Amino acid sequence: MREIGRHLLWPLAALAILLAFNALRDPAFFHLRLVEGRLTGAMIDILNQGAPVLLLALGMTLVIGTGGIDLSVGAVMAVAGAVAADLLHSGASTATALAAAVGAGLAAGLWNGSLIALVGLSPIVATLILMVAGRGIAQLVSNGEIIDIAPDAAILAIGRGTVLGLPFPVLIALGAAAALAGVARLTSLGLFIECVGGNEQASRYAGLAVRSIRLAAYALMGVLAAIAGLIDAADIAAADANNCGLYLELDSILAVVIGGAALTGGRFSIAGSLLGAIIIQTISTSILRADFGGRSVPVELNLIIKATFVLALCLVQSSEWRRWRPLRRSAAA
Amino acid sequence: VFAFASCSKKSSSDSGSESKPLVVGFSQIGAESSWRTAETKSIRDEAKKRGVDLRLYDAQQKQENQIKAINSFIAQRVDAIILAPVVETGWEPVLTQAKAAGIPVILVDRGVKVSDDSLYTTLIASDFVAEGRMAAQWLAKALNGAGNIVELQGTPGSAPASDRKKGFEEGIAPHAGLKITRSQTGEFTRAKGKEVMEAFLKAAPGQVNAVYAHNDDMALGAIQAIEEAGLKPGTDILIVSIDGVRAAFEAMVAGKLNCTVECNPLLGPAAFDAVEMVLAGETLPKNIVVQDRVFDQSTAAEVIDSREY
Amino acid sequence: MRANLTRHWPLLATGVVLLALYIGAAIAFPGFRTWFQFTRLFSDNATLGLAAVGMTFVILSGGIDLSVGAVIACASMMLALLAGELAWPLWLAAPAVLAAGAAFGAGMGGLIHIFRLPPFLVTLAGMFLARGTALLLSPHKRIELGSHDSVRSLSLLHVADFTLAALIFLAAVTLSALALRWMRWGRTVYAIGSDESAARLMGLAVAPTRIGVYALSGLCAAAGGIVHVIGTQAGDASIAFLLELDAIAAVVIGGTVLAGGRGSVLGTLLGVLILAIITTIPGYVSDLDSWWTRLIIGALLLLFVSLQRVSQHWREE
Amino acid sequence: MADALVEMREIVKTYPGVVALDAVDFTLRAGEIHALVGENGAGKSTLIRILTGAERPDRGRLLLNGREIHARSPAEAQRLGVAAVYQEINLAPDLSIAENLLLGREPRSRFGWIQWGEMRRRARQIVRSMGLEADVSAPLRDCSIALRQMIAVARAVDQRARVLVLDEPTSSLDAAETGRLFDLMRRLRAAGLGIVFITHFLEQVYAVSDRITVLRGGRCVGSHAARDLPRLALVSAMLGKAASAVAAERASTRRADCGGAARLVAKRVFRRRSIQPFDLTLRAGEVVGLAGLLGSGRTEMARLLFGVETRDGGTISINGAAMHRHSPRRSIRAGVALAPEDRRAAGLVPRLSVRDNILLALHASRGWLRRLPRRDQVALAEQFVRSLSIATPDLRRPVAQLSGGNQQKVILARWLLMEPTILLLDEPTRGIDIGAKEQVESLVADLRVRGMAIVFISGELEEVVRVSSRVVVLRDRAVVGELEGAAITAGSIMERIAGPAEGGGHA
Ligand SMILES: Nc1ncnc2c1ncn2[C@@H]1O[C@H](COP(=O)(O)OP(=O)(O)OP(=O)(O)O)[C@@H](O)[C@H]1O
Ligand SMILES: Nc1ncnc2c1ncn2[C@@H]1O[C@H](COP(=O)(O)OP(=O)(O)OP(=O)(O)O)[C@@H](O)[C@H]1O
Ligand SMILES: [Mg+2]
Ligand SMILES: [Mg+2]
Repeated sequence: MREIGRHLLWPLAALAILLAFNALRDPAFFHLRLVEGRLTGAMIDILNQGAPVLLLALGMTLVIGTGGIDLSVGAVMAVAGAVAADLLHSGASTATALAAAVGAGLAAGLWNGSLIALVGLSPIVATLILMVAGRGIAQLVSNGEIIDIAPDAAILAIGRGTVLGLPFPVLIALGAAAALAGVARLTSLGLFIECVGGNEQASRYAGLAVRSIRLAAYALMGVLAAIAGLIDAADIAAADANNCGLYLELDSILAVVIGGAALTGGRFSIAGSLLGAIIIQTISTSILRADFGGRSVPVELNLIIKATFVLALCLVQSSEWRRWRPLRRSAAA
Repeated sequence: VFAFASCSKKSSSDSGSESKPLVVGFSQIGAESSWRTAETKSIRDEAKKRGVDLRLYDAQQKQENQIKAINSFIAQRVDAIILAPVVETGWEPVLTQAKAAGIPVILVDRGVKVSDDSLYTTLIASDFVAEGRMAAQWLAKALNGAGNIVELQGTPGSAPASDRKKGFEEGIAPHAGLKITRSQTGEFTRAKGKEVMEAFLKAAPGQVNAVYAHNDDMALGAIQAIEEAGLKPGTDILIVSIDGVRAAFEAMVAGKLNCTVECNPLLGPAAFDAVEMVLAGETLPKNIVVQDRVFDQSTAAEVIDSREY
Repeated sequence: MRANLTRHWPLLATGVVLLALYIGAAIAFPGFRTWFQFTRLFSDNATLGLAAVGMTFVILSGGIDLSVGAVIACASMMLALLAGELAWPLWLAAPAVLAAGAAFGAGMGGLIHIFRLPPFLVTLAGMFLARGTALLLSPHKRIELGSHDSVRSLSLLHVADFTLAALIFLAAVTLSALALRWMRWGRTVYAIGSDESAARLMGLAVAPTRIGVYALSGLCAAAGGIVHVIGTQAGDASIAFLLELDAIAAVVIGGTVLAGGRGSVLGTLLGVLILAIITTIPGYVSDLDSWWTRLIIGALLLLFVSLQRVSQHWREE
Repeated sequence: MADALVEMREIVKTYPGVVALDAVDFTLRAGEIHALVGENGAGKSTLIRILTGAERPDRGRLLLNGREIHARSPAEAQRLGVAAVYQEINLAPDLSIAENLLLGREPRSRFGWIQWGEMRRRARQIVRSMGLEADVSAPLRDCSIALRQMIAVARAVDQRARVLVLDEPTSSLDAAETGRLFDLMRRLRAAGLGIVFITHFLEQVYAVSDRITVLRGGRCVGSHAARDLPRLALVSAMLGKAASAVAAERASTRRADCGGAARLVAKRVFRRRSIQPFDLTLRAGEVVGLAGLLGSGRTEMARLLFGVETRDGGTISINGAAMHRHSPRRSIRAGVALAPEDRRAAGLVPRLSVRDNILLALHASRGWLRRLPRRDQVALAEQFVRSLSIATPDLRRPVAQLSGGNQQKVILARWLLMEPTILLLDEPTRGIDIGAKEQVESLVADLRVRGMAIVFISGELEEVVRVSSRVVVLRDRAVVGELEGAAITAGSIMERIAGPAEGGGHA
């Protein structure tokens, strides 16, 4: 655990720098106000906006931990949203709609997992299939239209409700993170996932149920993606099959990597991914909020800043970089 | 040895006399918005009505896919091609092929830039600049010529986004009191529209008088952002957008949206009229402009039931 | 001979399934049989193909390059800027863009090699950088060449119905296949992908090879961007979004192993053609809702990779 | 010294938490074979990795022919005339044998194209000159570990270097191949090369080397001419204590009767292209040695018994239960354990800690929900680290950072703590030092007495003779004979391995 702690040092420092920058630019950045029983403020916004990516990053952490990857998460979000909205539209109860959406996510995850663990396709190709087809399925379900979720549906609470002033999406995301971290710590699941990602053959020899572990990771990813999809749909009160979760797969992968996981599998950190997701959302939000002399910053800078930031972060973390510095110093001496 | 293409023989455009149905290829951009879906539906329905065998390819916003689709239409010798081009340039090679194969091409909803305008038969489209101008004129009147406006742009670089921006700027130019204080892309989607609007409201609380959104979806997103900020959309902040989809009318009836400028996606009948005319050997005007109207809350309730999309 | 057959089985299997797919499509859809459609399979997918060729090298070396789509877009913008707005002649602008692409790739390769950063991460950052740069190059996110006659005439050029793009793609495949099989550099790529630390301990030139591989990928992507500009007479910052995923899929379908060390460019050619056929087929199917395009592509992809998998399994037995 | 080919002076190398080398001096002369010996983790591999430029020392000087060099990479060292075979075979498994032999030095035409025909011809020549038989265009991954090791040696030798470093080259070779390798080393010595030779086999040390340098705990504890250093003195130098207790009570155990209950029964089990149908019965309290040449099918047999690979036919029952859909998981549940021969590929999870690697099988058998409390984990792991004397600074260290022999011990620990009823050991003593080897051997004897059924595979015939109560001999992937009790001698096993007709006379 001490090693993990050290791992989090740099991402934490990065987040601190980002927040400090924002606080300097905008003194009210850290202010939290209670408006109509709802906490508002930039920090809450970041968590609220970042909730879907955060959920995806959690699942992606496990999937990447097994040495895999899931490109279909955005599409799965869309499917889940579409399923829920469609059912609500045809008069189903909220509970049914929610269950069906999560079930759809689970099914998608199991589908991916089976293709990878049982059929033996490579994760990139297997999930690419669902990435392409998934949006098609979502459109099929929603008949190609943006389905409005009736304004009185309880489902909207997922997107907008609050508990003790905290927005519901934030609670869901942080709750999921805490639950996952707990499971990883208190059971052997985390270890198993790291084993499968670290050396599949050795895991098999040691008697691990490699296939089931893979399957479980993708299934959980599917469920989390579905929840993220529900949050997204509830947030805009509509299921938008075409745009829901678009490109979020990249952000979630990035979050996991910032959090210090090895993309080749075998090492991951839930807390790290959590931080990674928050960092990514903070960058986006900072750019949206920042304005220089009345002009807003072009969004495309978002990409460049994100990239530079991530690269710099990983560079200072790399052992080679640390090795280089004394070398240069001794060369100067 | 290089040679320029002289690909195919004359296509059989005499199919009208036989019992075999017309085969028409439709290269559609994608399904990114309700408007686009309505357009696709209109063309499919019309094809079904007229007994046309339609080949529909959804290009997922990619020009390379659209070109792929047109090439496959050429290879299977369809009788005509309908193209909704995602961008304006780069169509010359593929349209040259179509022309050489003797297949007429009807453009819908935006134009193309080609050096030889015989490469397509006709363009059926709305005037995006005019739409932007109409939105500006309505807003200028509603605001009495003074106020801070934030703009939610469409996808950067797309023709509707740049034309609607241009038209709107032209429209407010005479009114010195009207200022666009912020302008960001919401990428034509509801979620982005909401996110950007939230940021706008946070950055300058209480200073936004009106929102101009390049399409209805973004406006609907912005409405939610406004509501969540504790303001009343349509009252505290005026909202005007373009497209005129059904959801926009519902929002107007609910008093949350002030005005939408119609951009009619129901191009099916016009497109197939054009196909039949050109196959019958008639000449068509190069440009068929679709008439668009402005709707606001005063008319919304009456019209809403007649909206098809 | 027998041994050779088993060794090249993945390639053969891919070839056989490709053939089956083509014949199937040709039987179902008369238009598919035409020479015209055959040549379009190459022309319409030349950009993807070029990216996939570069990607083959990267994957063979055990890495991955997620930046290619963005580099294609950025290269197209740069070329349009240089040749269009700055009116450079094409023979000057195109090499400049190629060099920039290669340099960008080499930079990423350098970071990956020297600082031992994961390729996935570096090239993901590279993707954001290149895409961001492409978007910043013009406020309209798109630069049209206008009446650039040399580009226009290039775009209309054909040899036996193959467009210039297709020819460039095929040339790249040929050259790459030669380099991988007959050059020490190519063999070193395989060795690195097979076991990097072993390659180092064997005394092979790991650093230049590794960096060279990413440079080559950047170069191929830039070539893809150039081909795109020639085809469409415009640079566009939003093209080729997530094209890297298609490129990776083509490489993997072509039998190259993602872990590195095994595979071939010829396989990649087959992989690209398979994707090409799969994505063309929806254009032949009557009256379907637009989402069927995606569903058909997904289903065909699944069918195909499963077939391939089954054939591999069958050989192992 | 005029004839010092390599001089290493005051070499210091530290890893986090470990001083791998502490001011080590090492001198290699031209025309000598210089054995480097020491316990697991003594620093042998580290020293030679520094010599070959694979690793940079923290301090110290390296002189080649009296000139100081700063090789920063193996490539540079190779140019300077230092060739090496590393402990973990470092070749490219996906490339062909020919390429692995010649990569970096391929014959090329004037334009730089590789000449494949010439390359294969030369590779065939090299392979033949080593007395091997192999299709040089076959990919290396299809070769057995032994063949790979020989190919690695061939590659190094063929570089015509002045200094040749061999880190445990014989760890998976059988007697004949080892002999061939020694002939080759002697020839090279005659040609004036300096050879560094690392091994844990003392006979081998005395068979070929001229000088012996002993490392202990990262320090050089002496360098002597081989004939001046008696065996016992060498052992006590390595272990750092008077080694009189080395003589053990081995032979006595074999006499004990071995007619316990049948634990594992295999009938007509086979797998196409890897092993012919064989029968095998394992009883409680016996050690069955598998003997055979390289590639004779011993590993394959163990893998089939464990269920790593699906058999094409035959039946296996374990402790009375028939194994229908066989898999390692089921085997483990039935009480079987397999310590695999290829520790890097099939044994270790390199990034995980020593503790997790030791406990992996236990965790797996308990399932994900029933996690062992942390305190028990530490206690168990510590117990085995102590009892097998695994040299590691702490339990949290990633296992990849241990020395090769200690990694092997980690895998042994993993299976021993499972307390299986049937233990399959595939080359369990590969690369571990003599002290530990004694330990393993006596451990096996111990477990046998406690009623475990054990399969013991080893390339070292004497070892098989020492520990087994029954020996099954394999040749060309088929069982060709069985020996029991007093009939087990190195000679009789060799006969079975060699003689084609003799197997039939049995039974
Ligand atoms: N990469 C590394 N990181 C950390 N520690 C290491 C690393 N490599 C080796 N060590 C440590 O250095 C010490 C010496 O290891 P070395 O591999 O040289 O031993 P050895 O004498 O070759 O042993 P063996 O006979 O088991 O091969 C060991 O304690 C080992 O744990
Ligand atoms: N995974 C594998 N793939 C292909 N061939 C294999 C594999 N494992 C073993 N073989 C081949 O099967 C034959 C039997 O090998 P096996 O490893 O069982 O022999 P062995 O008696 O244990 O010898 P060794 O000392 O090499 O371990 C060898 O020729 C080897 O090349
Ligand atoms: Mg060693
Ligand atoms: Mg073996």
